Amino acid sequence: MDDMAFLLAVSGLLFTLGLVGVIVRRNLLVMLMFLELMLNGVILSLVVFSHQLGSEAGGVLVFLVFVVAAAEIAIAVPILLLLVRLKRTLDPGAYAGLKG
Amino acid sequence: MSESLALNALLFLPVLGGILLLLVPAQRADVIRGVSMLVLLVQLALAVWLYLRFQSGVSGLQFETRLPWIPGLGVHYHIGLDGLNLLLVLLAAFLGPLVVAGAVKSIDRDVKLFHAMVMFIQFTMIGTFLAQDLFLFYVFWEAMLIPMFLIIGIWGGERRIYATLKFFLYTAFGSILMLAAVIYLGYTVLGATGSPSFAFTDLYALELGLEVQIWLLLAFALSFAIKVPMVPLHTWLPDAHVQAPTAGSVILAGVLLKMGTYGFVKLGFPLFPDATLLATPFLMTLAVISIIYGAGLALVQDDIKKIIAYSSVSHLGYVMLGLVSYNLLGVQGALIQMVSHGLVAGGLFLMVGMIYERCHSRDLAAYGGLAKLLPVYSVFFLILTLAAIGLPTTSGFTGEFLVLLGAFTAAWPLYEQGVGYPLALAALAVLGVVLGALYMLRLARRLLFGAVQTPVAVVSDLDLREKLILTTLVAAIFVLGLFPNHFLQKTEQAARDYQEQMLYTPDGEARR
Amino acid sequence: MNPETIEMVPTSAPVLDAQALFFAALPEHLLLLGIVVILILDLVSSRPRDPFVPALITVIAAAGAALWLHLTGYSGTPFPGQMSVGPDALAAKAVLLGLTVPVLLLARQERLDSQFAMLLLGSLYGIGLMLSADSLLMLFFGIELLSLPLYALVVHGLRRPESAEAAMKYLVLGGVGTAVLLMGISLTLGATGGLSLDDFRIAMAGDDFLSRGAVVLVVVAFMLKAALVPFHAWAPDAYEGAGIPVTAYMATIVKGGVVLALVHLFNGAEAGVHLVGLLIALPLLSMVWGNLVAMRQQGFRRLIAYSSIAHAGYLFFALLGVSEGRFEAVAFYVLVYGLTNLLAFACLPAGSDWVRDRLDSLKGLYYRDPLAAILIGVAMLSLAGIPPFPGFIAKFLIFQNVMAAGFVTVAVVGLVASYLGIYLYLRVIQYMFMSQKPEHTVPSPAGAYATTAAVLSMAAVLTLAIFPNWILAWL
Amino acid sequence: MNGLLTTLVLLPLVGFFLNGLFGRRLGTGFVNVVGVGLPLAAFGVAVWAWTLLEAQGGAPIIETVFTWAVIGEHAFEVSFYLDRLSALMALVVTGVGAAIHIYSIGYMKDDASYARYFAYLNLFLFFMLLLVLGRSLLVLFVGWEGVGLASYLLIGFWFEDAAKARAGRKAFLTNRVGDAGFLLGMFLIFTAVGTLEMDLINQAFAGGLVPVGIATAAAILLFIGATGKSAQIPLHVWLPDAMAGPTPVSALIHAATMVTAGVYLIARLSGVYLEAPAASELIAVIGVLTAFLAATIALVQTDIKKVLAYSTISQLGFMFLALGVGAYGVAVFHLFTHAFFKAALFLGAGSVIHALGGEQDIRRMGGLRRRIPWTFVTFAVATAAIAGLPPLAGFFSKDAIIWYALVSGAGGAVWLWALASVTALLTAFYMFRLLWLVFLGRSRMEPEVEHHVHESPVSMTGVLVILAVFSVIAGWFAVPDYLEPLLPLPLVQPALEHLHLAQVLFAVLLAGLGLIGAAYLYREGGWRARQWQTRMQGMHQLLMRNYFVDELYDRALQRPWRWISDRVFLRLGDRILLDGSLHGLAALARQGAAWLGRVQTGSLHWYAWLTLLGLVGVLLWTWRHV
Repeated sequence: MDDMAFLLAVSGLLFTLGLVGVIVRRNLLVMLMFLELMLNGVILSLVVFSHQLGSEAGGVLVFLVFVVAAAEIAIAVPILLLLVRLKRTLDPGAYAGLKG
Repeated sequence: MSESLALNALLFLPVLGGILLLLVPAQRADVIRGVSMLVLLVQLALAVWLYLRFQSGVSGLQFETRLPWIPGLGVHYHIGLDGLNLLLVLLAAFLGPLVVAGAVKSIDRDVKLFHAMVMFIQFTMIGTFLAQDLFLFYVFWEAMLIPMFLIIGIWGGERRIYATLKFFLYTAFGSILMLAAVIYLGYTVLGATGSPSFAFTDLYALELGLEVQIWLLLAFALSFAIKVPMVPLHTWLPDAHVQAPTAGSVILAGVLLKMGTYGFVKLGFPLFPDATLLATPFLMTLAVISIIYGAGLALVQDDIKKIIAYSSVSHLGYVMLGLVSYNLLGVQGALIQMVSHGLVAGGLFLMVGMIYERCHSRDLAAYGGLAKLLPVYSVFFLILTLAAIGLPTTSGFTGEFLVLLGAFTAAWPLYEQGVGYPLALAALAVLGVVLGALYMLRLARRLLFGAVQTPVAVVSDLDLREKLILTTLVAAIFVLGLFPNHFLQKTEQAARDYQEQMLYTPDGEARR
Repeated sequence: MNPETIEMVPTSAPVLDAQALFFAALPEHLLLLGIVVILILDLVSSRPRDPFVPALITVIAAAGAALWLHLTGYSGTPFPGQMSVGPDALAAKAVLLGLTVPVLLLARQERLDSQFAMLLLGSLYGIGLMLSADSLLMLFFGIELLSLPLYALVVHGLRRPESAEAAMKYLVLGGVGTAVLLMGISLTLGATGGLSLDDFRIAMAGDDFLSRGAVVLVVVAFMLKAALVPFHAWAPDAYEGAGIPVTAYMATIVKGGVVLALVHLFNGAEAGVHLVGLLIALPLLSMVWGNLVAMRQQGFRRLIAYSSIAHAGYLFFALLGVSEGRFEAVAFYVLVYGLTNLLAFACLPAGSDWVRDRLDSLKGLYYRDPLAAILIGVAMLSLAGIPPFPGFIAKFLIFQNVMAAGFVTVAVVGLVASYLGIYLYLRVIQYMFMSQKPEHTVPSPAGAYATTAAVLSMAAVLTLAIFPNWILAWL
Repeated sequence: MNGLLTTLVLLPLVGFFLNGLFGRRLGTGFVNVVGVGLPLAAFGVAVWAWTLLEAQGGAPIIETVFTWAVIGEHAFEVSFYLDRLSALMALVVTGVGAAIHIYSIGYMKDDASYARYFAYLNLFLFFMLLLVLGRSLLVLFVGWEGVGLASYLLIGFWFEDAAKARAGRKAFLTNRVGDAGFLLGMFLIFTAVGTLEMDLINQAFAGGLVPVGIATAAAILLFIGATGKSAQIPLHVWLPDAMAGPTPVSALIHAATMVTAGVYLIARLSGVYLEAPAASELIAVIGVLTAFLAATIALVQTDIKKVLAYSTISQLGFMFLALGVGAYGVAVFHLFTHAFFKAALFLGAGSVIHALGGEQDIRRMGGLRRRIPWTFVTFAVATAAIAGLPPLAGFFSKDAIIWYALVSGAGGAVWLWALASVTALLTAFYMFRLLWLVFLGRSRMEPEVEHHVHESPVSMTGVLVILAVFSVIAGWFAVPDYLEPLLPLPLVQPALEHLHLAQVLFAVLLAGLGLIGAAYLYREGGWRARQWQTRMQGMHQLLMRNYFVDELYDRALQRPWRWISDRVFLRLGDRILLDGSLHGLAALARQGAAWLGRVQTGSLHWYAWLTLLGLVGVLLWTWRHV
């Protein structure tokens, strides 16, 4: 079962990597990609578990996640376009008008 | 039956009045005043009638009403009269019309809102006194803050925002802890009897452990002591009094402070008798400190309102002293002293307001020799001063004399058992009489006597309205001073029961 | 037809029960119907038409359906293992959908186009799913369905450049939340081998590495959605960036829905010791944090945002321990809290979005528009938990639950923390009543729809104040 | 007959209300009729009541008016009690009172607030009667405080002068200190015997059931009250200042009646004091010291009224000496005689001041005996009486006191006798000094004052004559024997029985010495006196300034209390500690809000960091021990 553990570790790694990426990167698009990376980590773990347990629930969820991820991007992109139209940059640091 | 109806009417009349006021257009000030006056007079009439119908020598509630309000929580709408709240309800109802009458000149803007607030506060104060269900009590207790907050904040002096926020936050802090205690009690009753209830009677019946009692007493006492106020929780009072409009000060000193002492005698002490007996030395000390501390501070003030505010601290110290004597004389004296202070301090604030309306100054240094200029005013002021000093034949004497006698008689046996401090404290309290005379006579001297001097050239003496207000007050003061017996008979049984509750367990053996 | 008969049908049967499917999800169906109708109206007409009426009818119908089903004591399992409906779920739906009515009125006052209506109804659909979810899968689906339209709603209309910024922040952090939730779900799968809520509750009881992680991650995700410190960062900005109706919607219905969903998720299960620590610490932190920071806000929406962070703290307190009356407490709180917030929003003086938001524009409001000032005052006092307003009873219920669960000290500390909140509400009242009466008193009445919303909410608030028992008994 | 005492008490009260409410409007005539008529009527009633009392052989008349309060088993009743003692007091009060009312008509003729004056005077009379006729300590206390109030009002009668108003306040406060003692004593007695009716108290104590400790404590506490009212050391400071009031007031309140209330109290409660020898001893000591020191001060005073004031204190000291040695009857006797001659003296002084248009400094008088003969004669008689020249009133009463100070079985002692005798000498001396400086010798008045000097109207001189007559004959009533059944005289130490005659002669001798001494020092313009004065400057200062007691009290009590109130209570307590900590907390909250607010930087990255930190923290917490 050690490869199971290994895969789980990888998924955890992906997840963390994604989170860190969201934090460190200074480009909104890249940040969104890292967000997807987190989801991929989750998906990997789901796959592992469902394979381990032989249950299809995980599988279903995987596909659901795909859908949701797609939807998120679908909403995210227009928002990014709006932002770019406002300030011509994708650096989130530039968008700190709301604070306090 | 009809009495209990009357009692509900008495409680809800101000609400009705408020609704009536909504219908009156805001610019018809005279109509608004008239309506409020009428409503409050009817209320007073009801209060007097109920007072007369009230049977002395009967324990427990009279004219009771008990309806379920929030059954899920075991909360009832439960009101009734007993010896403890009888006089206070009467006092509140008595001062109401005087407040409205006194505000005719001083309140000239937003008259409608003001009178609505007076109605509101009248409702909440009387509700607090009448409530026999802890939840209901808390609701009234806390709701009272709202109108007072607005009264001080809207019609107050230059630093009114600071004062009113201080008042609200100070008091609310106490109430928050009390709320914790209330919740705990309700939940304890649930544990004990299986059904939730906040009825005072059920709470009295609880057999709480000493430690629990101490914690709960702390929570209640904090909130009540802030309201009284007892040193060192008094600093909101001078600010509130000084900044509040006359009417506000009158309500504050006249009735509102009594809610604290009433809370102690009705709830704080009887709910947690063992803890209270344990804390009695502490409470006595605080009471005496309040007496002396307040007297001292009143001596060094130059703002007339501050002087009277601090004198309240001192006078309510006597009330507390009487309450913790657990002695018929002392408790009865305390009950009388509450009313007396309501009349005297209320009257003094009214008079300060009257002179303020004329001269727009509260600074003692600006005045002098009013006795020459305003003889009638001075006579009334002198009478109130003497009542505050506790001169015999005034209500102040009745209260202080009985309280001190009670404290002394309660302390003496202890002294003979070799416990000296209660006696010492009682003696100190007696010395407070001297200090009281010190600052009040200073006030009278600086204000009324000496060379004639006022901030403005021409000052007119009291008009008919003011004379009427003060005459009623002074009459009440003398009635209470010369013929207190009638009142004492009404309250005696309640005082006895309180004493019983404090000194003996339900099954009759002595505590401590 | 009478749903009583449906109850006879053995719901455990694996066969798909059409009737149950129809009745159990009736509110959701109605919402869906509404969306479709508005969509069609939009298609058939050339010029943009006002979707207010259909939207309102939809919401009222959905709320009515939920209420009706609840009153008939309906409960059914249309989709075994995934979806089941109980009285609590229906009551919660009724409350939340009912709260939506004033929101719609507010939106109509601002500008209400068909996108807005559809997005709103869509996210309501998500709430519906959350509340009747029987598996984590469905729960996740519901939450996403709730959140995705919100991102769009925040930016919708784009009144200010900040709107986009707000949406972006909300989206990214919300996305993180989604990921965390999913991780938690997947760990649950790993720990218990199933995705049903019962499995999750098993995990709650479990004490191993995986189940602890699973439970905590899921709870954290919910905390993020409900904006609890330290997962609150998105809330103030998103609230400020969004238009007033959206802010109102987020502050009241979304928050309430999330918390109710969590209650639904926990339902009866005892929080393990490791979880209790968090359920004590973070809510307390939120109360203090929210109340303190709200004191120094100059914008009304930001103030509400922080106060809502504090209120999220009170709500999460209810999750401590297991006691019946927990759902009632939370539902009542959500209802009261929502009503009072909506009341306040509805009474804000008219004007440009930016002006309305500034607290200064409230100065001397009493002298311009007494009614509005008084209503806002009532709302503020109720939020502060001052009797006789219902906010007090709600607070009372919550803390009673905490004490009943045996956390006496925690309750006391919580009450003291709630004390910190009083000042910020008083400050609003002080602005309206006690600041100088401005010379030029321009009467700026809020519009008819807003007034309607205000009156509705006020009536409800008063009813709750005088006869709280009606609601409590019904819940 | 029932209701008699009540009428007696209420008559002056009616006068007070009528004058106070309508006097200003209805004018002098009305004021005179009411303000003087009612006291006279009261005097008549008093006489009537007295005859009734005597008719039933002195058996006390008790009259219950109403019940003030009933608390538990204790009933506080308002009832009047007339026995020979209170009857005597009532007669003195109403009699002298009425006389002084008549005198006031002339004296206050052209005062702006004539009605107010008579209203106050009637009020005083009412409370004084309440005091002497009250059966229970409570009623007595009501009167006690009431007369204090009246004296406060009358001392500050001319309140535009801040100094006068302050004098009134001082009197009230000093009395309050005494009253505190009074109250405590009353409470103690109440706890001990459970009643406040004084006759019952006396019985209870006489029964000897009450432990001596309590008796002593109660006795001393009540005596403290008495020192306040009767201006004994250490609470004597207010009386000299009280001379700020109109002179008839000084005569009535601060010489004849109110100040003797303390004496009456102790005589009334003799039952208690008989059980408390220690307390009695204290009283005797205080009394004799007061008598002596006051007399020494009187030696050097230059204000005619101040001299009389100190002599009053001194005479009261004599009375307390008598009380201390158990000769209650004798004390009352001296009270009785003193009422007349001291009233005569004060009114005479008033007449002089009246004649000189307000001049009070005896250094600017002299040679008045021809100008105002009536005043002179009466004044001289009264002087002789107080000095104790036989056969005038003072001779009998004071001699009896000195005698008992020596021989009383209840604490008589040689040193008491010696000091008392010296005081008697001093008394004679300073009184004749006064007489000399005012009436004899050469005139030292300013010319225009001298020009206006005139004898007072009959309404004043008439009263003077009456009082002078009584100053002569008052001593011939054997008051002690009259009161014997009530206030038994102490038994005389048999060893000293035979000295009585010698003592009498000695006393007369002392009086004569005083007379001669004064004459010697003050004739020929009094250069010898001035010589002495320069020789003993320090001593003179000490006496002039009343042994610096006022300064002492000011420094030791008043200022420290103000200082504590201001610095400790107000500045430290309220402002720094309480409000300070309050504002501190508020500032803390504000500061915390600022800090927490700064967290919300608006940067998405930072928000994500926050989330991450939270997440990590939560997970660590959860997994802290698996």
